[in-house]
Amino acid sequence: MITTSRSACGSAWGWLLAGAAVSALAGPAAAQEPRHGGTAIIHMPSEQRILNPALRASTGVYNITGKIMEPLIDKSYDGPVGVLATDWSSTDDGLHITVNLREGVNWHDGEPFTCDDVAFSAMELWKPLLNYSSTLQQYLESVDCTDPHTAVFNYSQPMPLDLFVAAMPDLGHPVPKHLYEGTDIMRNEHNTAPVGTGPFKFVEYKRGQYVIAGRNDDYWRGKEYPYLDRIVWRFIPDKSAAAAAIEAGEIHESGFNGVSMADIERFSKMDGFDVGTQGYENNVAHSTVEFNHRNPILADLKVRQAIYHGLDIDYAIKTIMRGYAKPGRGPIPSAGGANYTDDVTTYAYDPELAKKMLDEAGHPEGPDGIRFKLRHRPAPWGEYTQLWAEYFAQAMKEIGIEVEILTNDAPGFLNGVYRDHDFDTANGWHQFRSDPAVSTMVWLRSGSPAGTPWSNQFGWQSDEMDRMIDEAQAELDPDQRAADYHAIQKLAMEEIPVIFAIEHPFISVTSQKLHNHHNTPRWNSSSWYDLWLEK
Amino acid sequence: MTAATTDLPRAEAAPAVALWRRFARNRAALLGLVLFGAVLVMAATAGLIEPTDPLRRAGDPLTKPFTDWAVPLGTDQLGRDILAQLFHGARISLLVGVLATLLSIAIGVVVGALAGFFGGWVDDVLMRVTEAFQTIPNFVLLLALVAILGSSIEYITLAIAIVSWTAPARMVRAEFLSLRSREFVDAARNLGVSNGALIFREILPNALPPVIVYASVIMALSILLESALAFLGLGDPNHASWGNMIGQGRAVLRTDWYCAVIPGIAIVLTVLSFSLLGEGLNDALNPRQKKQ
Amino acid sequence: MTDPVLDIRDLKIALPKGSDRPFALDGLNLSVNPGEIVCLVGESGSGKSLTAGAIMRLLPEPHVRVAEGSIRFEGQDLLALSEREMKQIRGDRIAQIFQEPMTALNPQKTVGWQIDEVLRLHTGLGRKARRARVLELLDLVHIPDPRSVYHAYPHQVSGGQRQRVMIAMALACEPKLIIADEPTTALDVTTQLQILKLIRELQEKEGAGILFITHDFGVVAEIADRVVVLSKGEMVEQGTAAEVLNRPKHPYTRALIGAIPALVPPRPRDFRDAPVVLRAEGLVKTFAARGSLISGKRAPVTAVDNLSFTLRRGETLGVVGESGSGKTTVSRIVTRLLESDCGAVEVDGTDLLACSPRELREMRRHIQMVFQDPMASLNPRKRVEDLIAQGPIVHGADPKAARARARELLELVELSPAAATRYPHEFSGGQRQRIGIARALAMEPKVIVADEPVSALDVSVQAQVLKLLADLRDRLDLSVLFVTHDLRVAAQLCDRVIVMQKGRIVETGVTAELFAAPSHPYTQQLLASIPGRGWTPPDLATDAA
Amino acid sequence: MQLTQVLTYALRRLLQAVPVVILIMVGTFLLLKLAPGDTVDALVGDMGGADAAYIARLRAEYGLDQPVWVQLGRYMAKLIQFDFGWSFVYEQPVAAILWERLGTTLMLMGTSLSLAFSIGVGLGAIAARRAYSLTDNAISTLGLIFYATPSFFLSLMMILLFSVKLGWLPVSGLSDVAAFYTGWDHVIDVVLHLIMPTAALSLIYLSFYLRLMRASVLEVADLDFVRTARAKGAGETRLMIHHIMRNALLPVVTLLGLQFSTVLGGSVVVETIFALPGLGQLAYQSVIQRDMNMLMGIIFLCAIIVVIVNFLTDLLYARLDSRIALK
Repeated sequence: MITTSRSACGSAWGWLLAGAAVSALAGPAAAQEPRHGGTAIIHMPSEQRILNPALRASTGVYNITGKIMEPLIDKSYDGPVGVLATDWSSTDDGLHITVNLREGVNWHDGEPFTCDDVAFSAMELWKPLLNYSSTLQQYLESVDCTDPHTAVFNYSQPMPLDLFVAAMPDLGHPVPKHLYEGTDIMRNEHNTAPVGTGPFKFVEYKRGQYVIAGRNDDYWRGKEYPYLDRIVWRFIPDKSAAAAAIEAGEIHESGFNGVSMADIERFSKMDGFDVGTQGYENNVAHSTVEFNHRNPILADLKVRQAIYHGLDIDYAIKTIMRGYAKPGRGPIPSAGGANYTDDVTTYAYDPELAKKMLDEAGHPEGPDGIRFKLRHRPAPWGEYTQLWAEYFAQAMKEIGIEVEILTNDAPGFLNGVYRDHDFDTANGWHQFRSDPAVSTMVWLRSGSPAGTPWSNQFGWQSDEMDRMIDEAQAELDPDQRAADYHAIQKLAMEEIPVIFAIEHPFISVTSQKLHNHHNTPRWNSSSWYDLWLEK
Repeated sequence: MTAATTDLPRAEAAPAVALWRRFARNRAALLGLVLFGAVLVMAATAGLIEPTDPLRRAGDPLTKPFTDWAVPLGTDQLGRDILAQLFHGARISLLVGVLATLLSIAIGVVVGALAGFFGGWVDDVLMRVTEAFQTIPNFVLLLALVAILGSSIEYITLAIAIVSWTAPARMVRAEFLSLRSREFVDAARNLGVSNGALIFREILPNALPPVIVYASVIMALSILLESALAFLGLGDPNHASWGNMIGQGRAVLRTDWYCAVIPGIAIVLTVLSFSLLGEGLNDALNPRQKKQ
Repeated sequence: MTDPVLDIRDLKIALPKGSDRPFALDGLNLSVNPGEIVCLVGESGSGKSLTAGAIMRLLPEPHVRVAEGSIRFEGQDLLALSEREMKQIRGDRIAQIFQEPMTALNPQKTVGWQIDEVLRLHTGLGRKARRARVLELLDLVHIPDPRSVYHAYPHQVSGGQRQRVMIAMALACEPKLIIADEPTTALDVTTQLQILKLIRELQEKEGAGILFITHDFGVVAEIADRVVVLSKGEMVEQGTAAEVLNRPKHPYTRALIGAIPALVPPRPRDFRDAPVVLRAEGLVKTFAARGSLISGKRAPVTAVDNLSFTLRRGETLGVVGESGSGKTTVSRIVTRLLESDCGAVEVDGTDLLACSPRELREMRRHIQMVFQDPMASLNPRKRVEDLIAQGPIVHGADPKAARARARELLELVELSPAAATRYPHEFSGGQRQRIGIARALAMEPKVIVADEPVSALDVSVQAQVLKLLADLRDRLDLSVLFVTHDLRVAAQLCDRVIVMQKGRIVETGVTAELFAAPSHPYTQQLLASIPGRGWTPPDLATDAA
Repeated sequence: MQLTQVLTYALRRLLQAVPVVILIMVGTFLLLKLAPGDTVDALVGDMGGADAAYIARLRAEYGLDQPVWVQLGRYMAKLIQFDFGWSFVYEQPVAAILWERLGTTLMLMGTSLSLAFSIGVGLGAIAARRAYSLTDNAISTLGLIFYATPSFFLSLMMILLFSVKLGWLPVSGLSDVAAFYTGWDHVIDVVLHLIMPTAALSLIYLSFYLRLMRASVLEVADLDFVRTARAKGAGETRLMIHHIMRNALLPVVTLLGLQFSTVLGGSVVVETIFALPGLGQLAYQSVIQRDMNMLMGIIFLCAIIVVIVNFLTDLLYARLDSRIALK
């Protein structure tokens, strides 16, 4: 039996720019007495239409449903903590994981929460219907309920407990079996009117406008929780309008870079707002440059290295991310804990070297100063990706590569890159989901069928890499696992199938009227039972 | 009295000169012409301001205007010279405006001319198609077209033309309906002139003045549509366009307002110039008959 | 002797800079006594309508304004009055009747409302009293069923009735002076005569002074007590009707009167042996009236009903009728600008109606048309030589030769060859019509169809164009189908005449015979309605300057 | 106008509209099928990824694995029964969502258009009566400047001024969600929220009406019957109210009908900025999300609205113009 005691993301983000603002959190504010009551208003940049985290694994969904439905396990700065689970263990062969469930928990409709709910959710939703989870749980055979509060997950292939625990906060939300059994799960009415066990009950979803959740008076943590009476999530797609709303006091918190970087920087200098990256340690993303290795020019490692040398990463961090980021070191970000290493090959900004390398690779400048042209697809989400694409084009032009940017919307991008492979280079913003096995490894592992988004559709295939990934995934010993991932990182930085150029957490802007905010590594997705609002 | 009938009136000034005189009477139209001239000059001299690439890094990001004479109007988030982008953007705006206008008017003229000239089922079919295009909200159609075609400047221009041709088509049709029963058309037909020549040589030149005036409206709309697309992040980032500048500048609107406001003013003034020109042309081409 | 109601002294009206002359009206002296009808006669551009505007103080100021002179109305100088005072006079003590009864009435208000408005503006009558007065007025102008007309919109009553409504409106407050600006010009002859009679009758009853503005000496002969003749803003002659009509002194007046076609048809010529160049057989045209989207289907209208005629070489056949008689439709059908429902049009033995589009284009050279409106029938964007040469070029002539020929044709129609490079709008109406004739001649057609070719022209110009047509016909041995509403014109030019009413031929015959002894009642009525039929213009043609 | 007349006319208009609507629906469907990617791509993009089997499952579930003509046939067959289908993005019936959004859109567009219309017509009439004067120049130029200002620019500037600097108006949304107003307070709250978006939308279209009305009044003022009225002794005010306005309004009313769908398009940007849950924003989102059923539903609804609006403008036209009778 191995019990987990791994400190997941303890390392603080020393390079936080808004340190002053964040330190204010721990300062005098924390000393105040929590107040009951009030309505917290939260900005959502995009509308979340499916409010069921067991069907849609995405931070936007958790941001709302995390208050209503709870996972088995959540994360804290001190490591995993049980929510609906109390403890968990694995057999040595990694084939059976036993989870003990919390007793005395009721669904919002009054029915008790039991192992049946977990078994039903795992077999009927998590395994077949939940994106990402279906890969994770592909070897899940069954879930046995040895008693109403003990669930045993049976796997046909070893499942590292670390991986299981790391995945549960996002991919481990049970749904009430009595409301889902025997229905068309995809079209169940509770997918948009969730029923959970959390501190807040779903009240109303006004499409295109807001979602309201109200206090759950029967919350299992006790009568004093939650502090807030109500939470309202407002959908405001326009970043400038959202910033104005925050400034006007109509919004208390905007997470996940919901306002523009310039406004984030502005709020960080204003009184009354906390700005920072704390609370996103579990949600770090990379800004990437992806190559289509089917293009013989890009298949040449020397060209990829030259491109890397042509990118002034520090400049991009300064201008685009306003300093809230740091250079990437391969597929695992520094928030990746033990699996992360910075002992890898790096490529300093050196345009002269880049030009020389391109000359050597057989791509001299033409009469117009152009060596060759690339068609570049930027991902259509977020301020970073657009600016990063334009910076990429700007930087490439300086070393004699002309980049034509093909602007496209989400389906166009996913189709163009991942199905039709109709691109030379692409850039995106790709999230690390606390464990490499369920996230960034898909970038490097070959063999995913065409059309699978955010997978290795780059025409890059390395038997060595594939083998290393498979081994790391099946490795049960945490230390060996970390070593395996270090090796993968090194190889990825040598071969550069993808440039993981910059890693950045999300940034939030929070009114200082809110207290106890951003106190867990996935705070926006957590239940906010202890959040309170100053009058 | 036969002598009197062969007396010819004083030769009139060339039509272009007369047109110019009527146009120049309107001070607002002259202002429009001056503004339009300024935009033309900007487009023409863009290459002098920035001969290589207006999108290159020209200075420190977000340099304020009038602080660094290498970049007189400052730089944007990626350190691109706003002045250079403004001048090159004039090219793009004019290009989008002029090409989309020509294209939409070409489509509109053909559709309107056929419908108006032949009437009957040809008219019915073409007008149903026109109505269909008019019923779909044009901006939504534009978004769909850009989603389909992609955001390169050529396709944006094409898409704008596709959503703008209905008004000129209706206009041309109305003109044709009224002109086709005019006696000079009958006269030409009576001479044995073919339908094609009737449409394009006899009627069309007379149907064009209101369309030419409307062209200024389409030009203005094209520029506004392009900027709205860019605002929604669907512009073509490979070129410096005013829409793109605003689209990106609005992210820094509160801290570095000039990034969005300078191109914003450029758009306002350019669209204004087209509108004023259009009104002036309208007055010049269709002078109000003063009754004696 | 009573004081005149209206006394105009040395009136000068200034035109804006850049006009063809500085004064639209240069020194007009005119007076109208109570119970008198003074006709102000002049051709277009003579300044006669501006005189009306000046009296009503409704000139388009500041572009056109009174420069000098005085206008005294009942002894009061109108030019010195404030706008407010003037408003009280307009419609009350001075009333005006306009030319175009369709456009002069507000299409969105009922007839009753519009007459009522005058009463509301100028009397303190209550609603009921006003209504009674309006009905009385409608009755006064002989409108049958005043009650239903009261609630009708202008478009729902006929042209003649609309003019009666205008007159009723003018009479509403029993004005001292009525200005009638070409009140009958837009009407058919029979209606015109009725309206003239009505004006006469009412004037006798009410005793108002009437300033009657017209271009038509026939009308003058019908109605005037005194006549004032204007030419290009200058008053050239004034006197009693009898003096001016029968013994005109000024050369301009003499020329004008000399230009009036006499009602004496030419001596009959014999065409029995000439070959038939145009034969129409059983033509029918029904307008299905497809209607607009909104108005839906209307009842079909038969414009031409079973029409047949023949035209022999060198002959001129007149088609005469009032508006709605179908005469214009005939001209369009025989040239196949309009498709006939059935029947045949043989030009030189070939049925035009059976031709394929290609054959038709070839056949068109044989039958050419001269149109009514010389401005509208010339493409404003083409040079004169291109307009004339267009036909031959379409039919395969060498463009250079065709243009050279066009210059010759210009001389033939008595225009300077220098006109060749000008645009149509640079010419006067008569000159344009000459260009139209040259265009028709350029094709060397067998038949010319002339559709009201002189109706848009001033009378002096009209005479010239008619003379030209007659000359050309005789010199070139042309056959002409001549469509007109004007019996005087028909009498002058046509060898034979067809009289049409509501799409049917009511009478046909050799002009002289038909005019001398019309057999059909309608023909008789038409002839009886010719204004000034009782007056034979003195024969001044020979001594015209 | 009698009721039966109006009804027959309505029926005729409806029949005429049917082919246009079918043309629109089939055309839009096929057009959107040309777009790269489908709604599953969009959903997966939203979710942050999914594996291949999951994606294939979704596609089969949504019927997107069928040939285009089968999809079209199925869609049209449902549409005939007024079944708009299911939105895979919202996991809700399309009709339910459209119904929710319709109110906001009609409210926004109704107020914007009527404001633009009445103010535009009023100012246009004033400008025309003082043609070429300072007042006229000021009104015309101002109208043109509003017209020339991109709506998003105008909106952002208004937010800056009225919400952030002055704090008079709420930034965005349809109502103050957290305040839980009821009754009149709620109405006032909604009105306050709608002031800026309405202003932004109507200021653009105002200039259309203004310019058209100005030209129309100038034209009508030159007509003979106005001269007649003057000769009757009518004053300027009377001329304007009784003789010019009604005739001058006719072409403007026609524009009102034509412009409805343009305004719906124009509201995309304004709704996005002010976070208003209207059809414009929904249409934009549906394009981006390839939510075919939703977009088709919107366009169908829009077509119906346009048909109704045109019908109403025809009625209005017939009411204003005595020469036109409905048959």
